[in-house]
Amino acid sequence: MRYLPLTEADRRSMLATIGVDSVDALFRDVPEGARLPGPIPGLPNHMGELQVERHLSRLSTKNLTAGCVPFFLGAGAYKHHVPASVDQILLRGEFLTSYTPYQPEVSQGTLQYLFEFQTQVALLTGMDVANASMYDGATGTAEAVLMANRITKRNKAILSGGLHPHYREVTQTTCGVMGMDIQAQTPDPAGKEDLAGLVDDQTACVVVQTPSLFGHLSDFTALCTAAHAKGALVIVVVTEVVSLGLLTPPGQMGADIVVCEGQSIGNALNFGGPYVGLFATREKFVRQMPGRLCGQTVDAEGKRGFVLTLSTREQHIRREKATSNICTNSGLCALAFTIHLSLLGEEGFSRLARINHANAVLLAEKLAGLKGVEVLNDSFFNEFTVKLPKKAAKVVEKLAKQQILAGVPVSRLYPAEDGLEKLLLVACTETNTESDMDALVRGLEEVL
Amino acid sequence: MRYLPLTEADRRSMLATIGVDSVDALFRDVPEGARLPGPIPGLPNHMGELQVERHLSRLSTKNLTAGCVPFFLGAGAYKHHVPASVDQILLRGEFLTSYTPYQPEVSQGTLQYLFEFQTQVALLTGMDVANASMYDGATGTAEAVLMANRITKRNKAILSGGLHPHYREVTQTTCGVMGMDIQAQTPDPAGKEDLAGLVDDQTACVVVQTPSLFGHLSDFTALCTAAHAKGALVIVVVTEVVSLGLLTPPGQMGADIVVCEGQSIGNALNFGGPYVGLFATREKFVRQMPGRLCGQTVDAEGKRGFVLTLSTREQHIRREKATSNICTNSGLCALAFTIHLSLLGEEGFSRLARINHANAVLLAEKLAGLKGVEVLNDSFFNEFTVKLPKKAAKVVEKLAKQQILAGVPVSRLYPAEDGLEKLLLVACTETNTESDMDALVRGLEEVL
Amino acid sequence: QEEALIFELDNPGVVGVDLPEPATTKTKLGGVKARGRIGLPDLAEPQVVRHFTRLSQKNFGIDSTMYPLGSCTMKHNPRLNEKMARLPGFSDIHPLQPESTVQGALELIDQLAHWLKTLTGMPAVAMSPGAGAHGELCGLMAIHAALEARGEGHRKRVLVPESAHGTNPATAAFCGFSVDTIPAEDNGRVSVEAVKAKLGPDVACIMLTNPNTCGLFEPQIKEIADAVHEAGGYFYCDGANYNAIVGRVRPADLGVDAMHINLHKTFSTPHGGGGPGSGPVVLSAALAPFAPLPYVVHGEDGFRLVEHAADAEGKPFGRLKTFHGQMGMFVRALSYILSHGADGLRQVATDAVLNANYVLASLQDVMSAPFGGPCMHEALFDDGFLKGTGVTPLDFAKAMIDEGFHPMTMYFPLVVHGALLVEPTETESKSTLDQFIATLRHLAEKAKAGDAAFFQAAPRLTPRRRLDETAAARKPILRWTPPAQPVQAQAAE
Amino acid sequence: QEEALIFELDNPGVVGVDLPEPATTKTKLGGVKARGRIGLPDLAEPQVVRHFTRLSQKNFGIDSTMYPLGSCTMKHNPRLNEKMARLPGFSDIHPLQPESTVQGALELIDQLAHWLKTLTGMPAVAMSPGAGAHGELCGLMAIHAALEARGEGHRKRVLVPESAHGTNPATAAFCGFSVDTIPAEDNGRVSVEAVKAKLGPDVACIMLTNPNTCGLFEPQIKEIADAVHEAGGYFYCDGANYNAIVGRVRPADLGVDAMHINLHKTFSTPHGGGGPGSGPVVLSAALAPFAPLPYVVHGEDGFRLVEHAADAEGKPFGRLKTFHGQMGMFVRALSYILSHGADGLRQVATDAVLNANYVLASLQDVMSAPFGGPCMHEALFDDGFLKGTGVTPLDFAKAMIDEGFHPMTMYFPLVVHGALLVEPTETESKSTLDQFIATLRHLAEKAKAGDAAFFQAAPRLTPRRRLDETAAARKPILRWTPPAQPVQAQAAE
Repeated sequence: MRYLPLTEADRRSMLATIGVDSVDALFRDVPEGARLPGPIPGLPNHMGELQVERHLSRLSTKNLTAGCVPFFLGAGAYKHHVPASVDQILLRGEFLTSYTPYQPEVSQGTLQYLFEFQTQVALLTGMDVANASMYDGATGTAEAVLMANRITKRNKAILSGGLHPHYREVTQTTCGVMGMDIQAQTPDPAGKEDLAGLVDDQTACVVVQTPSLFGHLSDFTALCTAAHAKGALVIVVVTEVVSLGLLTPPGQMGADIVVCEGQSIGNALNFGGPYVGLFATREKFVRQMPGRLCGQTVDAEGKRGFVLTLSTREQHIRREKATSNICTNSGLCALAFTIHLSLLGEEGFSRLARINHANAVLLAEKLAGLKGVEVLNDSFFNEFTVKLPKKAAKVVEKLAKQQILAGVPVSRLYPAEDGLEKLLLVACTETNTESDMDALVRGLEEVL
Repeated sequence: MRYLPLTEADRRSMLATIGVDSVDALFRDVPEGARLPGPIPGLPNHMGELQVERHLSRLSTKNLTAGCVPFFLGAGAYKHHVPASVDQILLRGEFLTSYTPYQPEVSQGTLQYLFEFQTQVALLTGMDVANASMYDGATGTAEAVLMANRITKRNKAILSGGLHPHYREVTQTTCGVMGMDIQAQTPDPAGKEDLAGLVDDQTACVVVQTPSLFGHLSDFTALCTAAHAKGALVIVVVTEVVSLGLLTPPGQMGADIVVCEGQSIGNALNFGGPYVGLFATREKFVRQMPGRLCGQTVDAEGKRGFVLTLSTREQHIRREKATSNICTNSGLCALAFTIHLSLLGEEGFSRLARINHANAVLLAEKLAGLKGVEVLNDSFFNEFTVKLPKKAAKVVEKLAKQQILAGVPVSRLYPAEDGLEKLLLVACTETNTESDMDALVRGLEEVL
Repeated sequence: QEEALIFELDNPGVVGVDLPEPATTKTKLGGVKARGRIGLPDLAEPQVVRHFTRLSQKNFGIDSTMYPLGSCTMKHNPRLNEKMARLPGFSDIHPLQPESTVQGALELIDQLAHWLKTLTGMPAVAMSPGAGAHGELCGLMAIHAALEARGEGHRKRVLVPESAHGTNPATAAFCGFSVDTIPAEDNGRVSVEAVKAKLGPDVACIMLTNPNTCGLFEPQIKEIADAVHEAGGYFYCDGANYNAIVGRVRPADLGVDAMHINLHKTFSTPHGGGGPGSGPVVLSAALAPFAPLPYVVHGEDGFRLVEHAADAEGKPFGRLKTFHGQMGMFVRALSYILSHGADGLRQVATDAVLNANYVLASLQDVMSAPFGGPCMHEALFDDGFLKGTGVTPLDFAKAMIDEGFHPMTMYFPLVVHGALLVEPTETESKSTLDQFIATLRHLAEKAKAGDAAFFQAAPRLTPRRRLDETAAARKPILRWTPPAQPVQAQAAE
Repeated sequence: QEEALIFELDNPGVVGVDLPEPATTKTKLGGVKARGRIGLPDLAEPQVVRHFTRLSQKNFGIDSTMYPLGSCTMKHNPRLNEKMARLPGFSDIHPLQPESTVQGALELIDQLAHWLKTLTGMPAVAMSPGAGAHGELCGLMAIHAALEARGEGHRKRVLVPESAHGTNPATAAFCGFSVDTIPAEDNGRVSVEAVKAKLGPDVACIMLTNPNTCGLFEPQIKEIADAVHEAGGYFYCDGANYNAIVGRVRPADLGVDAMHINLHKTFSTPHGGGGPGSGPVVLSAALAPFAPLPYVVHGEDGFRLVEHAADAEGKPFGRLKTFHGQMGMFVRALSYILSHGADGLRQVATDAVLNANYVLASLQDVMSAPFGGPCMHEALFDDGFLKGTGVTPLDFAKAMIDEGFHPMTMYFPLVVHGALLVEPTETESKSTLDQFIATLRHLAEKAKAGDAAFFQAAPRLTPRRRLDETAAARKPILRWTPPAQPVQAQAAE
């Protein structure tokens, strides 16, 4: 076994030092009936590297790779181009094979990038402070609702009909078990929802999303004013973080907590994970914030350095009184985010956002020209909703057979809802060429 | 331009420090007629990373990748499996982006692996010492002949008919211009050649290869004795270094210089380059050896350390009296070799060689069973010659159309020689499965 | 070498990526305004690469040295696994592609699930949790759902030994349970009597780590499981220390109802400075019907994802993650598992336990081991051997850094005073262990010889000397702010 | 941290790769014996990865710091290029596959050739040389062949300025030419008069580096080229310093007949601690027919390789490398070239020259610049400013290491005393240059202040202090030998 450096001679000599005859003696506390005499039955023995590569490569080729086809899926996960240097830095053993920076003197690399990440997230969202990442956008959203509950001591959360239904489900699951009253609104494909009227003095928070699942953009300034007047918080969710390169940030609208899915920057699609949740809030709420935090300090010689801080909020100190049970975050994904965003910079990030928007505008115009196809959006960033004359899921399946991945049928996310089955979410990023777009148009012409 | 960190403001401020008005003033020594006023005409402007990736990926997919098909080519370049960790270590910036270790205090990493590489090469070849690598096997061979010329002060070199013809050509080209008399023997597909009788007291060296181009194995002990008796040196060439895991090393046969192509260990096929030449010799010849050498020494505190040494042989000190004009070697390829061989170890390297041989034996048996196909070899390592009933080049072309890469037709290497056009060199390594072999057998059955 | 913050390297006007002009200048922003300057720094690619390369050089990793953090299972991370996870057929597929276009991905999840179920002897596994603590949440939610389904939603008490990881009580509280602590016995174990004394009709479950956080196997685990089951509760096993028994003991044979598996510990997906992890949870037949969405099933026309309650056979308690789980980690874990096989995984546990016992046996004469041996995969010491020296466990750990080793876990578990918890893992060689042992012997003797100042000043050879954590927490500075704007973003005090 | 030699880590019985049993035990070795033990060490993968990771940590690289080695053009190495070179369609193809199966590879070579020819204005390029010195060989062999073809094989003298890289005279001698040295003028240039004084009917060619090794453009280059041509000789230009003029000046416009291009300098293929390089040679119409085999041509049915003299249109002088050249480097270079484009490459030269002049202008008051400014891509200093300080250029350079910078090239070119040759390249930012300048000013002042001992003891912060190169050469130890066998492999003295 190539990963195991002990030889039989080593093992014998070590057993002699320990003073036992065999390894089995070390397992003497295991109930006898549970001690297996040999390898677990029914499983194969070890394979060489070449064999493992063959096995996994074979599985991988059974999938239709996004980069090989015209590709227009979004709905919370986006295909963007990540510079090659990002992954190469990530693969440096000093980053890849390190643990949570409990020993700051030998973890300043990890700690400094976390501090940079927190700053970047605060800047993008327009908020005061951010944590060192969450598992993903949906878990971050659930944590934000629980945080609002802790801050307001209120029990009710209103979830927008524009919120990604998976985010809604994770919030319902997580906060439901805590006994919160989660009021999820019906899907809002038209983007006309107004939640201000629903906020009352039992409301802990309102959770809204921009761009919404259906692509609509909103300014939540009025909602924030209204909610704050009732003592409720507003949580703004962003599932496509590239939109923050172009649009007014939630912080400027008055949001109290901003949660984003950060996958778009630095991270591959990965069939849904690992991703990275961004979590930002107001300074005054920082001690109610879940997750790890990196803070600036000085060392014994007075030099600037970084440490994990405010850990009295966390489970390993506070145990059942912790703000969250979260322990591992998405460190490497956060690093990818930080490197990619550093490469983009102000100019690059803003241009990337404008390219995404421009490509989507171009595609929307092309699709709007198709007979029977209606673009539902007055506003959007890089994703919008089209109404097809047929069931979207069937259309998508047919186009997939032609090696075109056309978008996400809304019915995949809302299978039980009437009136949504003809809706298709279509995303367009900097990775889509005009010939990709034309292939989609031709494909739709054929199958519609 | 993403690689250029100067801004226009930087440039202006730097010009002010320099005290000139414009950059053009810095180019004042360039004859006016040669100063181009703008970008060189006829070439496109810069591309983004995504565009470059698209362009090059498109070119790459026009090639038939060895790993995707049954593949049996050898003749000096072999497909072996390289563990993933090799490339990842290579890509560490401290190795990848460093220069020749002229400053040993900040290059001990490079120097130590070169010292390890030299030791590995000496061990594999059974020689006393080795240098820090050559460009490839053929250039190493030419350098070896020139070295023999320096040592013996004789002018004639005899090249075996089993020597790879590209090695012969490089030697003829390089040593020919120096005025050496290169006596290349005719191709030896039967492996019956005996060169001892050709050695006279004008002979600087005899160059032989094992396994030969045609796959035959030889013990050169008698040849070495005979050559030494005439005051000539014997240079043994090995184009498949994996064979040294199984076969008596040239050093044990009495070779004076051993040159190998090291590509098989750690390095990809790369369409022929970069590869890595291994070069080993007897202790007594070390000051006539070309190329860089790393040596052990101590630092100011008495600790063991490593430096480039014997540089008085080299061009940057000795100029026109240098042993060679060589400057750059194949450092990274040597590193790949060293890491891969370290992973293999004694046990792994020897087993790898046995697997290669066993697979080739198996394939030879299968091919020998085909009607009209004759295996010419009594002995071989992982490559052998078959005589087909048709022209080998045509057969190979036909099989390529069926996505089988069957081997190297000898006519590709010896286009003008009669009697060789039906010969096919077939190699088989650890990467060939039995189903690959059966695909080749079936393919041959069809086209023959 | 010093390295500024990326923001301090800002050079407005350069770019680190080259992007074309947007295809059109038309916009469809509705009433939302385009934003102004964000405040991100501009750098060229060479500057960014150098910045992060230099940051990395301030870190220790497993690649560079032994990293014996107890409870963290810092084993070798094979690069093969990284290569496999980057195959475009895995990394470049969208979670909502039609199932017909991701059959290989679904099959991979199914294969990994098969391994996890067979290794643990459990009938079901929930794949989506994003980390160990998330897996605990999954397990407790399944227990919550099962109790509700039984009409026993009143069971609100969760038993947790005092030696437990903080995540256990935190998770229980997160799920709305109350936490009742079971005291540890003098031998570092939990006794069946102590558990029985706490059992009652309001007990939902026990959360037990096994091997426990002292590195000891709970010998009465079967009796405890039986007692809990008899009392109508469930047995949640914290699988953080599964590496000690993988391939040798099936948790199902111990009476476990739910156990999370940290793929980033036992199955070597890299921890990456704090994640991403992955925490699948194996479930007993009693809990399996409540497993969360989504999950993979194998039907007649291939693999299928069950994403909605209406399509589920059981009664899924909900959804835990945006998509289907940490696919990238699944690929790595399966690559690791196939590389080891059933024989290799058994050897993993064997060697991990052997290495820990070797450290324990080799050091127990100079350091103090509260519970003697044999241990499982971790060797626990307390600060008894430092008594009267003026050297704290923290000082001792920091001195190890200057010797080139990452320190062990300190001050955990809480059940011994000044804990020092060493987990070498199976991927350390005997010769490295011998160096480690020699270093610790040397340091222990130095401490006893009265050289406290030496320890208190450590580390000396690191990019930073000891950092003031108190100051950091008292007046938190959690982000960079431009020096021109003197207002610093500080948390409320 | 100390790191033993890989041989000293030997642990017989472990393996770092898992290989299956051979398919058969039959052998076909003829009369050749299977060998005995080789003596390679056995290690598991984690040990190997840690060993080489730790070795790497003892190196400086461009990724970690400014590396201003004059003549070496140590610029940023984009990782995109590495990624492209690893596309299986380039890395996993065999050089002797049927041409029909490698059309993309041949097209890539053709595209790179087109760029090199257009950038230099030259009609032909030989792609196969493996490095710069190998390119020089190629160029001189082409000249040799052209002279032979003209019936002027008696031209055996090659003119080389004394400032030339050692490779120039070495290469000329390697090709059987005699070397005649042209003295440098006081201003660091070669004068047309000095060249004319050496010309004669036995002159084969001049080898001139331009910009030259003092970092200066040869202002009389056109006149020199004309004079050499008039005398029946050829003009070989050493392109090592091409980075200074790429995209701004076409060597063809200067009268060049042959020039090698170090892809690992100007076009950023990584130098990797000493190679692999790649040294294509552009050729004038006079020399083009003699270009070596193989080369790519574009025919009616696609791209084709000309591998044999019988198929060639011209009179190729032979073959230089086993196969077609450094394909892996070609991919990287084309990736770099496409990323820059004609506009970016021009900017490369501009910024490289600007950076060097900025360093020169900022330091010439505290260090001594023998030739003043402006320079091209390198700033040359001599040791005048150290006179009487007891500090040598070597001491000065070693002190830079402790400040975190890789030293510049020392003691080359030979035409000035105690040369210090700084080549920042275009990929260093102004802020890094400012730090570099401040450090050198500080060191220069410190040297003048008389603190020689400080410099003589440098470096202090490196894995090793100064190494004894004399001892290494006197009694060479060129390989490890097992301690049990006391006989060491030593070179003859």
